[in-house]
Amino acid sequence: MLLEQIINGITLGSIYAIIALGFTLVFGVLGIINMAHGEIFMVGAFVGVTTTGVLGWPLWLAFIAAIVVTSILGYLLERFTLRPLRGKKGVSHLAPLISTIGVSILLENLSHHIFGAGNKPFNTSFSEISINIGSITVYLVQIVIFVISILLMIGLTVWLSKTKAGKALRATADNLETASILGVDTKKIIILTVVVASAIGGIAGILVGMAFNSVSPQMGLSMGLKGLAIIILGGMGNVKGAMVGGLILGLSETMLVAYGDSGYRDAIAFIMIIVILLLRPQGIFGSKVSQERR
Amino acid sequence: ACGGGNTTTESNSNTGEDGVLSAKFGVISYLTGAGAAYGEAITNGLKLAQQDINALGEVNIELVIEDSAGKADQALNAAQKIMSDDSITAIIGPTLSTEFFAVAPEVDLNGIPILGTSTTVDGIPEIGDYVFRNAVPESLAIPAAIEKAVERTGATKVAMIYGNDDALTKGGFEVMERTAKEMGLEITTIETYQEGQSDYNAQLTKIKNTNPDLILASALYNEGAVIMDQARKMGIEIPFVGGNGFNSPQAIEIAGDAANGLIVATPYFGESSDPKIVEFNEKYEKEFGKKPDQFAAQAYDALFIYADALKRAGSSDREAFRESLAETKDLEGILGKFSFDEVGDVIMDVTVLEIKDGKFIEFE
Amino acid sequence: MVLELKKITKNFGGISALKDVSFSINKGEIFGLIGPNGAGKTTMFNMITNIYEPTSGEIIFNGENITALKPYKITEKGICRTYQNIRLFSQMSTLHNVMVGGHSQSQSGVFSSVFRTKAQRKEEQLLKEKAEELLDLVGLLEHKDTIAENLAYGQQRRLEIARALASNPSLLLLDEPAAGMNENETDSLYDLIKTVQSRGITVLIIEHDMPLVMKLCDRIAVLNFGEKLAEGTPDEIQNNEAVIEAYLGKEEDEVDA
Amino acid sequence: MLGEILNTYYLQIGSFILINIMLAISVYVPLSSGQLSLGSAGFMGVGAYTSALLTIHFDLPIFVGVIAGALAASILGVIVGIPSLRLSGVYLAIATLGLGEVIRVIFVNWDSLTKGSVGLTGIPQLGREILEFSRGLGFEPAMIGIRNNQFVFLSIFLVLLILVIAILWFVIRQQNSRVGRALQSINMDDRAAESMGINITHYKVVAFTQGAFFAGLAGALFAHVIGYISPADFSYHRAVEVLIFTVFGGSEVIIGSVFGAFFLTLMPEVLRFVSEFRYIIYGILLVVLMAVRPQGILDANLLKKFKFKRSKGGVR
Amino acid sequence: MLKLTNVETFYGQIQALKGIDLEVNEGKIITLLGANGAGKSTTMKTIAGLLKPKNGSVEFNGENVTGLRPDQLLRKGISLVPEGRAILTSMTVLENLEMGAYQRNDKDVRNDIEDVMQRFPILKERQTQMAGTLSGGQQQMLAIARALLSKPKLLLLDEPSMGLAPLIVADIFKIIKEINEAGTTVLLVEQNAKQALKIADYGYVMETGKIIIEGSAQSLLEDPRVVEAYLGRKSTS
Ligand SMILES: Nc1ncnc2c1ncn2[C@@H]1O[C@H](COP(=O)(O)OP(=O)(O)OP(=O)(O)O)[C@@H](O)[C@H]1O
Ligand SMILES: Nc1ncnc2c1ncn2[C@@H]1O[C@H](COP(=O)(O)OP(=O)(O)OP(=O)(O)O)[C@@H](O)[C@H]1O
Ligand SMILES: CC(C)C[C@H](N)C(=O)O
Ligand SMILES: [Mg+2]
Ligand SMILES: [Mg+2]
Repeated sequence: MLLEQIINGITLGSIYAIIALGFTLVFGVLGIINMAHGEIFMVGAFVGVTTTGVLGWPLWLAFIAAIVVTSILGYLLERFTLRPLRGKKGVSHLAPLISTIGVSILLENLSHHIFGAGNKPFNTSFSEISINIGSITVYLVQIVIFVISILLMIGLTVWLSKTKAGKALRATADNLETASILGVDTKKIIILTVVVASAIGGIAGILVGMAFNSVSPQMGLSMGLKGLAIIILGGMGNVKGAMVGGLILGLSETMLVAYGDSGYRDAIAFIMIIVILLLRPQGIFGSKVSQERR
Repeated sequence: ACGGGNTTTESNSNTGEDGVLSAKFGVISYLTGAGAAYGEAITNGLKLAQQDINALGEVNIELVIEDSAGKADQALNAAQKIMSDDSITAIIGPTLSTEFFAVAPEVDLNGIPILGTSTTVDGIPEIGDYVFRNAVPESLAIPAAIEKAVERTGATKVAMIYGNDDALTKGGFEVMERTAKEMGLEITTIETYQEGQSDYNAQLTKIKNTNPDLILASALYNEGAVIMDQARKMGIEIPFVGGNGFNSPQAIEIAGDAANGLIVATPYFGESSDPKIVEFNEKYEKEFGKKPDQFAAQAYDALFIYADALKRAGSSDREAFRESLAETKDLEGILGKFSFDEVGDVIMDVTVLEIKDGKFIEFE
Repeated sequence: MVLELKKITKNFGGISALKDVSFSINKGEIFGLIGPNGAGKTTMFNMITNIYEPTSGEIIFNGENITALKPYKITEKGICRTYQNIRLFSQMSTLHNVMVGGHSQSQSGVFSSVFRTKAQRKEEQLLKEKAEELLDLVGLLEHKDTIAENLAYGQQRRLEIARALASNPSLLLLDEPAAGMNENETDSLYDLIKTVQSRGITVLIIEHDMPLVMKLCDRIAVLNFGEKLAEGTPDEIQNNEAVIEAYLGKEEDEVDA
Repeated sequence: MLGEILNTYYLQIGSFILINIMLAISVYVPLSSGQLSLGSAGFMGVGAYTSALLTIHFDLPIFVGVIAGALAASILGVIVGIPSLRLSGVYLAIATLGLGEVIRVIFVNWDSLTKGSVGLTGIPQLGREILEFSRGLGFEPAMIGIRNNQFVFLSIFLVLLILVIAILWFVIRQQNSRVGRALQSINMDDRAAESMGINITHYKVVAFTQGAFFAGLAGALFAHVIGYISPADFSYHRAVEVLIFTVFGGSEVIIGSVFGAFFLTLMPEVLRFVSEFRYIIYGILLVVLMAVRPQGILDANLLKKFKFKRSKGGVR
Repeated sequence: MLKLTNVETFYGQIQALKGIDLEVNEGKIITLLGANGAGKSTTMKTIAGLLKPKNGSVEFNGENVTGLRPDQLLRKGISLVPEGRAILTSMTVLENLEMGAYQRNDKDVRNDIEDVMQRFPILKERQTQMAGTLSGGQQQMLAIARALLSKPKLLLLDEPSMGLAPLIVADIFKIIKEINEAGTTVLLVEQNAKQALKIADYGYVMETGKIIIEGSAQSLLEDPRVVEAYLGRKSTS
């Protein structure tokens, strides 16, 4: 059973990690917690349900559709809720928090109206494929999820630390004004970031739909909260932290259910962040930026 | 057809121009938010009943529908809004027991009759003299289902899973646990999940390892169907017994074949060949474009119960209405003969159903 | 002796910002701390006010070891500072900035504030009068209701001094107060610091403006790469070969002297 | 006359508005010292459960229960406030949000005490207690020409109104004082504030605890107004809703919290006629208004224009 | 090369520039003097595109560039070293320098980075240190070095000597002279008016958002109004 539970934990953890990556990217660059990220993820899942279920498209096309739709959503989010707040004098740092909450409420209720309340099945033959190793069954979806999460993490790490665009992104994150006088088209960089983060959310949405066969307008919330807990756990704006934090959370939730009291499953994420923050206020991988000099 | 036609008191002030006795009922329903599907079915059932009743021409009913969003405080606001209208005779709803617990004492205190059509948790009619329900409580339905399931499968070991952060599923679980213990079943493990969860693999893996014969799942159909789906994928093929919230055609829609083997007790059997039900199904589907569920059916009956009480009371006066309501006996509704017991709770037989080949059938 | 620094060492990871630096400051004097960029001057201020704790060494203030005291305790003891990069309460009025400076000089708490006890009202009045007097001193009285952020750079620097003075320090630490000021403004800064001194306050100043430092200071210590290079009167320092080499530069290097 | 004017529905909404104002202030006060606390739902729950359990099981008068509830919340506030000092900005926000979730999960799981998710029923209702009490003194609502249930809701409303006024008075007075300036300076630059001799630990904990107290108070009152509580009442949604009150109304000025709670509690009621779309409208409203007035609806400048400004310092 | 006509810039309601006319000729060093709050930094930010003027126009090499973004202006060759050393605190010293050459794609970037590090040896030594933990003066050097790497046609320097040790100040002025001789036009804001005028060709003096005096550097050095207001220090050591 332990092995099976570990596989369960890694699957869940990888999904958490992918969602957290989207949060971390936006936070890293804009210093904003995108409260609508969970709902963008949810939309991705619904695009999957609609394209594979209603329209009967093949899975790969569904992925592309989800990426396209969530990218567009990301663009709209940036254009209409984040950009108007940027560079204005006297903007409360809470304003983006609230307006992204507004977007999340909007998206949740819109999809409720469009798709109806409750769970929708995500039926693909792909999620039926499994491999038996000894006495345990591993589904191909589980492997795919794990591989995608690793690839995304490596890809993002390399992109951010090695490429010019990645550095420009970090410069923008550090100081928008400075980045712009150094020649960075910060507007473009920000759009790029939000769009990439949203697309990652869309991918996560399809993966969750495939893995758990449940898609509902409310799914964004609980996943979103977990994602938030993870980026705090791993350290804000830190790609490696998101990955490790996601896996830790996925595994500990699963182990809690397996060997402890499943009633506390939803609390474990937060108990962990409370404990970790008390030991390391900047998260596991977060770096302590010296504020004294600013 | 009972109580006799005594609505001839011409002088009654509630009588409209055409001499028909009329009354206004308030409805509090869960119309926005995660569980809006329940409220929608209920209001649909009520609207259909309203049409049918008014068409009969004996009484004329007006409905004032307010949304509660499934939240206790908003339900209370809705109730106050309804109650501030003095011409309201009685109230139907709210949808959830948690809302009902907040609303009913207040309504009771104001001397306004209130009827729960979907509130299945224990202790509802006991709130006060003006509080009634026609929903079949979990404490009645669940034992019936478990008994039948055990009887047929010969199960001795059961595993349990329930949503512990929801009043209904928690209440249902308590009934299940009690029943299982009374029946001397061995409980192999008790697992919980939380609202909105999508991954049940950890719990199911654990359940699978304890080798039960039966799974008692106190879950709303949303989560319940997904649990069954994941269980079947994992190779758990044993039957599930569910409670009130699990009993929905939606379960089949979500889980597909995986829903086969779900056993529930219900006052309403949609596939029944009973002509009343067939007719109701047809009318409902024509009007709202989808199949009714038990909540729609119970709501439909509820308004007939009100209409009947109104007729017998002969006036829309709250006091008179309450009295005749409490006396409701053997009223023939689509769900069968209906009576209230002395506290105002439902007296009714339930049918145990099973999903087989993607359909609810009677479980014998 | 007001302040005594004993063998202060500070390492940041691999970088050692201060190495065994010792010097002491006498009561009532203006003491200059100079040295090349990165020599460790600001770090020394951060040690004294315990923004960072020293890796080793002791800080003695009026005979008391204050090395590990919380920053606010140090202020209560009578040390207050200004920052190299201005750190005003930017959204607050000038007057309120200075009144916050007087925090340690007052004590009314939640209860007396809410009920406006007599003592509280009196204290508030005194605090305000004191703040206005200090604003007058630094020439900002007419701007007392201006939001700090909207002041020009030089004004902000003077406001920082007034705010620090409000805590009634016996030792005032100034980190490059003349940065960004032109010569006229620097001259009036000179007068201000002299006035401060005349009130019996000891001043420790970091500054790169050599004419100002030489004219103002009674004694000077020079840091270089975290170590003390020299200490002495302005005359001695100006003629110290090592200091000229490391910091001041030769005549032809166009030091404005 | 009076009996006709008093509409219990309006009084009920008015009461919820007042409770929400308390909650909004419970976010505002820590925020005025730079601490974004999303723990209000949790503290509210602690207040509600404490008071409900005490009054149900020990027959304590409601006002004792309410005070105990508020104190229990503030004790918890101190306990979590001290370690939370090391956290800033979003870290604190998420940690306190997490705290609220943990509290809720404890309520769900601590069955023997809280009856889990089923919740506590039969909590003594504030208005009815007052009615009984005044009857004991020989007073009957009919004497002033109103019905019993009108009296019940009127008395609740008045009690809450008095409390809200007292809280506002407290917070405003505190703000225009040495304590308030200390909190503001910590908000603007805590390092510099500490260098000015302000014990930031002390003041941050004071503000955090006051927030917890107000939330606990609101929670306890909520329990005795609604008469039934369950863990679902203190979920993430509540925390977010309260934060929105404060920020939407304008987090710079306390009047913003009052306005935000007022407006946003009223809105779903006003929008009942489009009930299916009201949350969609709500979402759009948040986005649009934040884009137009990112500092919230009310801010210091706007107040100045409206000449709300009081002689000394204004209502900041 | 650069021409400002009647530029007016606002901070919200506050008008910081009240109609600035200013011209910078190719290959020259122009200096902008003025008391605190006169509007010098505002002028620089307006030229660099960080602030958008409400009225008036900015022309660069005959082209109207009013209202362009900073990155677009950099592409045209205008680079700003802002007041208060806006470095990227969470990036390393080396990354800061690399960002200086962000818009360049030529192969010389590596070499040029080596070159500027030669000029400011401390930067070489601290390559991998987070820029935010540098001392004030070190940050200032980094900001200047970084701007050089963009190889601008017009370099805007806002108080480059602020917070620098005397030796380094002297160095900085030398460097300004050098890069100017190598073909870069410089617009310099300095509190150190005497030294600025010594290396400049032409100067403007601002007061409360307006230009009140202009003339050749030499004439300004001798202008009694300038002497009195900005060079008036009687004191030498
Ligand atoms: N938090 C830190 N982490 C790493 N190194 C640091 C940190 N703070 C300061 N340093 C280093 O310590 C040295 C001393 O810095 P400090 O700020 O004290 O210099 P300073 O003498 O004030 O210089 P300046 O005149 O330029 O302001 C510098 O080399 C700086 O890079
Ligand atoms: N962000 C801002 N918001 C509002 N007003 C500002 C802002 N920045 C500057 N000002 C005002 O604009 C005017 C010009 O400021 P600017 O910074 O351009 O002056 P400066 O000549 O560069 O002064 P300094 O020598 O102090 O750097 C000043 O009155 C200042 O108070
Ligand atoms: C609509 C139903 C799921 C409501 C549930 N039976 C309750 O009592 O809360
Ligand atoms: Mg320094
Ligand atoms: Mg300037």
